[in-house]
Amino acid sequence: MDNLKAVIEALIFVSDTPVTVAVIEGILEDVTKKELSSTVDDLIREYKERGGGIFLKEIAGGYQFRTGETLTPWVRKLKGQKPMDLSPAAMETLAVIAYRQPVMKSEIEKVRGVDVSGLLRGLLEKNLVRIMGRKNVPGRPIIYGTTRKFLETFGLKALSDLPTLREFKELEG
Amino acid sequence: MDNLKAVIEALIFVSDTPVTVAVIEGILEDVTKKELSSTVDDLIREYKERGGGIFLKEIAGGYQFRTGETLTPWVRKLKGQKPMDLSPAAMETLAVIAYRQPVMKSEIEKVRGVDVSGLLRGLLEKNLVRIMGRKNVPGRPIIYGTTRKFLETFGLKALSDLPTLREFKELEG
Amino acid sequence: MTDKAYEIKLDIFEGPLDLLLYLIRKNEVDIYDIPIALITKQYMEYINVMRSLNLDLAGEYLLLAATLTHIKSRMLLPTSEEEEEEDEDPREELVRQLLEYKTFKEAALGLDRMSILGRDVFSRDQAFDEIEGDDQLFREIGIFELVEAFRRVSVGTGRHDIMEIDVEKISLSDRINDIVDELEKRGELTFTDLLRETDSRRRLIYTFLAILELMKLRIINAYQAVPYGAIRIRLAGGTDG
Repeated sequence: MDNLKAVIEALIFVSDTPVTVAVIEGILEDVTKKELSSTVDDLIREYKERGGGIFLKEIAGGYQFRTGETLTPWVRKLKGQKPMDLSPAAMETLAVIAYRQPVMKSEIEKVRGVDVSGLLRGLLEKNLVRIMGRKNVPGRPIIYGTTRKFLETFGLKALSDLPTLREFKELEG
Repeated sequence: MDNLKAVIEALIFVSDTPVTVAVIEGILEDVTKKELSSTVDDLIREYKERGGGIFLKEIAGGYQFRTGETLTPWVRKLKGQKPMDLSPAAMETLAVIAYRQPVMKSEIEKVRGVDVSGLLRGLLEKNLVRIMGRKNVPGRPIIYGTTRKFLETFGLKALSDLPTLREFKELEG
Repeated sequence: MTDKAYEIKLDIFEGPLDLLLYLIRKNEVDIYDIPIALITKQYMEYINVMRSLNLDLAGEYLLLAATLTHIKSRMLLPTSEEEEEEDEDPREELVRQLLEYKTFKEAALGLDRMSILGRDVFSRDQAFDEIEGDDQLFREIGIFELVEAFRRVSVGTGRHDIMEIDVEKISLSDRINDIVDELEKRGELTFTDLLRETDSRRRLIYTFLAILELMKLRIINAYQAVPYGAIRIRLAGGTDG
């Protein structure tokens, strides 16, 4: 296919969520996964070298166009809307879930030292956190984890893309 | 301004409607209309010469990115794959079936307070709900339950992973 | 420190551990060697100010106050020499908790510094979709939305029997679904087909209860060709029509 790069670019552009290689593969049937990946990589590099207003980024296992980070003030002005704001308490709760998942509510509360019911509910409503099932221990408590939207919101390729947790020196003895 | 082109590109990109020069002017206060127009023209030319998947077009007195006309078949194919949402009424009906199964239509209607025939048909077509049998009593009412696809859609290993209402209430703190 | 100074700080704490971390930082003391008497005194001062301002003081603040007081009293107890080596530092558990909290507090700041979609970077807005989606495809829906929907209808009716669904009931539904799946696949099953040697006692019970429920609803019929022969079960009357 001659215009493979153009097709991929258009597909990623029109989608409102990150587009995975698998989705593109399903649409362009006779192209190999390898060919697709290398073409997407070409596109990413092109946009990066060009240094314009938009960049192609790898997000949540797929690809999405996003505005450059230095342009925030102007874009925000255009949008005129209040950005999704997470309180420090919500962010702490989210951090515990992100790094400790699958995690029980009681574990989050043990780390934070406070009740997290309302915060947990808020994160579930914002679809940043999801119920993953139950833990196989007596009482079968519900366990929580992060969602695809969490990855999208924080611009992460995958959970393994989270910055490493800076653990503090364990106590001796 | 050094990155005028990048800012304009980002502004046009994020907007869901064509962006006029007047709007851009309002955001970038110290730039003349003339400067803006010529920068937008540069961008249009750049995208045209590049011949990729997206183009900057003048539409309805403003500017907007559009996918190339020759790429429509693929774009259509992607859009056709867009997953559907369930309406709140369908979600409620599904929830009653999930929690109360095996359940008769009359029981669902007692809970929801309205006729659910249409909603049930929709859920059956979507393969989220199935007929488990007919009760051998006068009228032979149909008994409904959920499907394997239901579990997959909600990312559940088993129904017993569903939280109970009592557990859910705890999130209200 | 004046009351005014406390007042300014009060709402910025995310909980008792956060307040404690703040006091440690403010006094520039070593987190691994907290001067408990000093920190407890200051902690209590904060608590008292919060109380005098009639602030809604969460129970967790008082709980930590009790813990601090307890540690302080244990630190004052003289320990005999041979005990000393075995005895752990009464502060150890608290320090561990503080360090863990500190780790996640910093992780939260790390998250906050990332380029957040809709705050720092933006994707394209999608106002409308001119092409209809495929009915057979669903986005992955969160369980939260399902429970929330169930809660909505349940609250609407105000009926308690609807609200009361426990894990047992849902587990039974699981077994019922498994059995119907098997019958749809294989047409007929014997009782023993449904029971496996590896099954837990709990699973055995659920299997029996599920069979009883299915027979009660007449979704399945049970047959026995000869007396004391294998009990066979089938779906009753078919599922179509």
